[in-house]
Amino acid sequence: MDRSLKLQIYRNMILSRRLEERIAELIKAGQVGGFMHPGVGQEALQCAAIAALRRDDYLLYAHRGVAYWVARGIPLEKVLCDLAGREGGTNRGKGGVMRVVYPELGVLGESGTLGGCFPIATGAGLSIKVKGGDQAVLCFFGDGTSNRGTFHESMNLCAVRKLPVVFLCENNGWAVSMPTERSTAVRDIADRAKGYAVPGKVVDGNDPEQVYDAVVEALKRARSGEGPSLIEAKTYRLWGHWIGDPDSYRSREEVEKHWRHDPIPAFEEKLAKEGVLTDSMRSEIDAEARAKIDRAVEFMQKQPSPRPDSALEDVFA
Amino acid sequence: MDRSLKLQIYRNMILSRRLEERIAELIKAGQVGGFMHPGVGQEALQCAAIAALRRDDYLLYAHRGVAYWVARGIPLEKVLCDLAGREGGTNRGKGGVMRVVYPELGVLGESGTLGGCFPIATGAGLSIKVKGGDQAVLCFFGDGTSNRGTFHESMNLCAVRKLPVVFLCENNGWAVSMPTERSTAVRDIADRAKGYAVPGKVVDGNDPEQVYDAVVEALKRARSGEGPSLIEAKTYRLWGHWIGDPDSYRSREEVEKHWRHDPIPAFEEKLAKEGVLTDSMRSEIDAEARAKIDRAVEFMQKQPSPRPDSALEDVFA
Amino acid sequence: MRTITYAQGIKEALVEEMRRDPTVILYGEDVANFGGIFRITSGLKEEFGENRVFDTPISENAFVGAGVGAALTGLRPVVELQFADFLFTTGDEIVLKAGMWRYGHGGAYKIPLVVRCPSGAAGVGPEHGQCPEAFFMHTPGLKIVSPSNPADAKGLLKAAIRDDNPVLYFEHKLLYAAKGEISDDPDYLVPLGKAAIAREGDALTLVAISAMVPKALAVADRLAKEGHHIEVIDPRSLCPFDRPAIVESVKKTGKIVVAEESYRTLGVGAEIGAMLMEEALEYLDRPLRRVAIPDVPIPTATVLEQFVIPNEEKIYQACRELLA
Amino acid sequence: MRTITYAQGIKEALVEEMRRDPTVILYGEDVANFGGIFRITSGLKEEFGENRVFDTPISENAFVGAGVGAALTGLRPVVELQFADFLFTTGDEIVLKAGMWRYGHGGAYKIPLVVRCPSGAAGVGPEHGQCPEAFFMHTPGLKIVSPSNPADAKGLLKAAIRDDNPVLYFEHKLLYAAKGEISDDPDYLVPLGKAAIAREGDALTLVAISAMVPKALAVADRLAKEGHHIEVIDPRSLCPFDRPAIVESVKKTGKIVVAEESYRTLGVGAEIGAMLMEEALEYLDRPLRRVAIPDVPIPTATVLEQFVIPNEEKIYQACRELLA
Ligand SMILES: Cc1ncc(C[n+]2csc(CCOP(=O)(O)OP(=O)(O)O)c2C)c(N)n1
Ligand SMILES: Cc1ncc(C[n+]2csc(CCOP(=O)(O)OP(=O)(O)O)c2C)c(N)n1
Ligand SMILES: [Mg+2]
Ligand SMILES: [Mg+2]
Repeated sequence: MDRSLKLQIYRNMILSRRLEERIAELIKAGQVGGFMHPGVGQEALQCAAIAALRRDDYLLYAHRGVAYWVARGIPLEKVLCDLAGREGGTNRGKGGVMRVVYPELGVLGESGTLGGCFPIATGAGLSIKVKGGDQAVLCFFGDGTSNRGTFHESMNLCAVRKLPVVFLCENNGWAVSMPTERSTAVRDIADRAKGYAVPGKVVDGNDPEQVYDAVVEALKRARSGEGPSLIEAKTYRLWGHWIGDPDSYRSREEVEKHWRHDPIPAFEEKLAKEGVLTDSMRSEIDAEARAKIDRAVEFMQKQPSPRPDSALEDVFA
Repeated sequence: MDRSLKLQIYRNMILSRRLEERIAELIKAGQVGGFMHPGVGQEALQCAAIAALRRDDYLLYAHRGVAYWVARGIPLEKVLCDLAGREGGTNRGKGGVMRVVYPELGVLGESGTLGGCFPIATGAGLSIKVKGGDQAVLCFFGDGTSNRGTFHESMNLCAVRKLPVVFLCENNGWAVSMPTERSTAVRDIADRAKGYAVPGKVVDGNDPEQVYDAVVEALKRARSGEGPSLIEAKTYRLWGHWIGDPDSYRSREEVEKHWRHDPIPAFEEKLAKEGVLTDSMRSEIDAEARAKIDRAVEFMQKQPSPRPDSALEDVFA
Repeated sequence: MRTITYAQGIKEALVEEMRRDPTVILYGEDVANFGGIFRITSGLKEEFGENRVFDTPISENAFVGAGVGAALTGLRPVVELQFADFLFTTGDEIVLKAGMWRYGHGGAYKIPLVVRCPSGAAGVGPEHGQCPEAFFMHTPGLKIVSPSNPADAKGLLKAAIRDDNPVLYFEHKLLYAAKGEISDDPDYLVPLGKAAIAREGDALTLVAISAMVPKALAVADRLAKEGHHIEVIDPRSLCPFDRPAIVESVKKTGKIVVAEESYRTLGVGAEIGAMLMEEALEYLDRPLRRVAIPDVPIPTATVLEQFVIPNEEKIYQACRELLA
Repeated sequence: MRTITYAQGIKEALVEEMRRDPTVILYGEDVANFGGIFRITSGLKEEFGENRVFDTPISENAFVGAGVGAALTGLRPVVELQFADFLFTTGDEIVLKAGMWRYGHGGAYKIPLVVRCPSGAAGVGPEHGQCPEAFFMHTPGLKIVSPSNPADAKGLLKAAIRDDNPVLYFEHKLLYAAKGEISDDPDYLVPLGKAAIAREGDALTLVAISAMVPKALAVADRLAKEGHHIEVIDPRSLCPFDRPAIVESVKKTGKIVVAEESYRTLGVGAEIGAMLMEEALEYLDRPLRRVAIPDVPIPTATVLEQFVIPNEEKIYQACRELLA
């Protein structure tokens, strides 16, 4: 990773973190009614993985956080309008913040049922293959979601047809109140790759460089027609499952411990050591992020609600 | 395996083979209308695996052949009446030969959708565990069926809850016209066990002793609360997918080659060498099988059709 | 008599039936350690132990299908889906296995399974906000209940758990906090298949399902003030469906409005309309009115959601039209 | 004009549309090397290559869902299920993904997907013999067609492939060998949403779906000999549903019989009944009659199957009853 890439990832991590903090405030203040699964703690892997994509690749994100959209470059005000169910978002109030969509950048949208993403990603991979392109598909999903049958069917189908799909598991230790070790019978989800004879790799999800390198490698494999890969990024969900989660099912000690591995200060320290990030840059990046968010929130707040009877539109093309 | 067990398995293999030959004749002669997937070539593994069960264990068989029922001891005439849609079968004409059922021997029935068996087997395992018994569940399925999502979900659920289920894959090289190596991205389906941290074992499905030993071991593990196992028995489907299949999708050479590994003569030879089976016993066993089948066919032919309006019964308990 | 909430009614039913019958077990995602995302099952694991109350992986096919397998082999599983919409992820297990396993095997087995399905639009969009009862009402072999108040929530769930057939139990998310009176009888059961006349009247028959019932009762109040005494029928069970209750009412009133949170085409109102056309045509003096979702998925933004979900005003207008 | 079979009609539609548009692809179990278990697609892999015509593993969720993903990204996939019943194994992909992805994302994407579903009772029991159209007719976002003859089979499939929305295409197994005339126009399309008046008449309206249409026409012949000239309507599409065609006919005849291979409760006849009660109540002079499966799964033994499947005699009796 070169300097500018590192900074780009860092900027997106900061912007994502600040945006989620702001969204949490808005929700808690009752200013927007949206339903949000925060991604705090997982921004490193999300931003780094997406940084490895080409503009014409496809993206199936998971339900956790805003970093996917931030990193892919979807305007913040659009994300906020989706959250608030206003005009000016990406889905006309139809899907809320869970269904941010952006065809220009290959952002296909989200399945409300977990695991619904796998077959869709497979289909996007199929399109690429049938048309003979060299794009790829990046599909995020959680540790809990790795237990859906669609994971198995899609991994196998991608493998037998050598479809260019990178499956990226965000193993954050929990699926709502269910710890990974009780939901998932294997220590490393990456080992499931063995059932499909495809590469499976574990990386530290809080280290952007490890994630980036693994995704680059998997994308290369995909583009060259060798088929899918599975990457497991170990990370941790620092906040509750949703904004408002009582989070009563795990110990404060456990959560505290993981705050000490918050990827943002860790990456800052690293970048500082490498001379890539100075203190003043840091404050600048933070201030820039806040200013962007302020402008986006302001935009959102001025946007009207959708026309009520537009509820009847968009069923059929 | 002791002598009597070997002979029991051999007897069941012969009885199964003769019964299918007879069923094929009946179907081709238009005497019964049933829909049958013949198991010719796979009797060794089917009979040997079932021989390892206790009377109070549960069985989920697959759609291929009659050996499951023969080996489990379901009266032949019942199977034939199910095939012919007559009274005197096990399912009152409701389910045909695809849904032979026998509660007294834990034979739970069949799912018409492939892979529907896995969650049912899981549930039977759950029952055993909740009630604290030491029974086990044996669940057969094909190589093609190993690509259904229910396989993955059920393997994982059984593994995390340590349910006493033995999953036995009959890898017969084909799923209708789809060869295993094109449908299934892994060379040994048993390797999929690695995704659930459970034992996965490959055996020669045409060798009853290998199969029996593997199933005994897996059952032992199940009964002692250690959870599920996956066994892959390599075998071959010697006949078409169904009786009437043009079987145009594979070469005659391939089929011929596998006839040379037909498990019946191989087992005969072995038993003869071991002095377990003499020529006269062989003819006797064969004659016995034919006589049994004759009696069962005769019984079936005398049975009436179900009362038409009994179609309205059995929806609710 | 005590006053409890709908959520409490569900919980009491679970606790009482689990105490009564050791073969009743409860599982689903987050039901044990967390007490369920709607907090219905908190404390149950503590009382009944991890063998009978446990959390499952996110594997709806396996755990719903396992409910069928467990029911075939002597348990009475109560399975919680986090949202009723997830029934679609497990269509084979619900429709072909729970619904048809018994029939296909000639009645050899019973399937005493309950699947709890939190339903209803609540700002959560197309895949978390449906009332999909009508899909499954078309399936032979499934019983379906949709309680509208705490007493029915409890009595129907107890009856469902004791029933030897698979029951889809739809609990409307917006009713969890609703309060109502309930008897203290530990055998308080509401029989499956028996409609409630929620309010008697003779001017019009308003059939309302689940969360539409309180709205219907408010409409009935409003219309009473205007001099129209309508009858409100709450079917409670959609299978078995208490056809005579509706037919009898319409023979008296000659007018029918159906309020439901299903999609309009082939919603429950379609069956009611067809049934009346078969059995009570000569009594009908006005057209059928169906107040339902206008055949669009459920949008997320409140203003859109409220446009498509039946509300008091829409029900009122439909009744007024027929009473004119 | 040529005479072809229904199976040929399907095949010709596939071949013509694949020649016309390179984004049309075809896949499913055994469709490529074997030519499909009903032998509809033989030779297609040879003509269009393994990239566009291929066999899939037994993974209905993945390959149906992949159809949605491929449709979102610029292909027009035609996916074959071996039996329509398997739609239930892929409920999420069909109902929530194909049906609602577009809506949930505010219309950002089109989903030009066709799922071919061989339907109908044919001695194959509860999980291989259903006509499950009505389940999906309740789903917003899905188009549904059920051709009854070779010309419609071809014209509707061509129109479905060119449509920008997901279409469930139900092909009745017992119709594959049926013969009929067809135009040679390579753009012979049957528009989705337009019913056919299969036979004109004014004594009674008989709506018949899929394999019921030939039976209905035979009944019409028989009744004509008895002096009753009934109208037979074949909706062809169930979504969009040509409501005016039925309403207009009933305004003329005053009598309606619906013959279908769905389960009776909430079968297509329910929607027709309710619609008529809304829109044509004053024209109805006799009750609705629904000839459908009496809410039981489909049994396997012929004698049982024939007891529950509507046949000519049952349709005839229902008509006679209304004509009496
Ligand atoms: C099929 C399905 N089952 C359950 C849910 C409800 N649900 C939403 S998020 C979630 C937990 C997901 O866990 P994981 O995949 O680990 O992702 P994480 O939330 O940890 O990011 C659950 C159970 C759902 N949306 N879809
Ligand atoms: C979900 C589902 N998909 C497809 C089918 C149709 N089908 C029946 S048997 C079969 C092949 C099964 O292959 P395999 O599992 O290898 O078993 P084998 O037939 O070889 O014994 C297929 C595709 C089905 N019954 N269910
Ligand atoms: Mg997680
Ligand atoms: Mg096979």
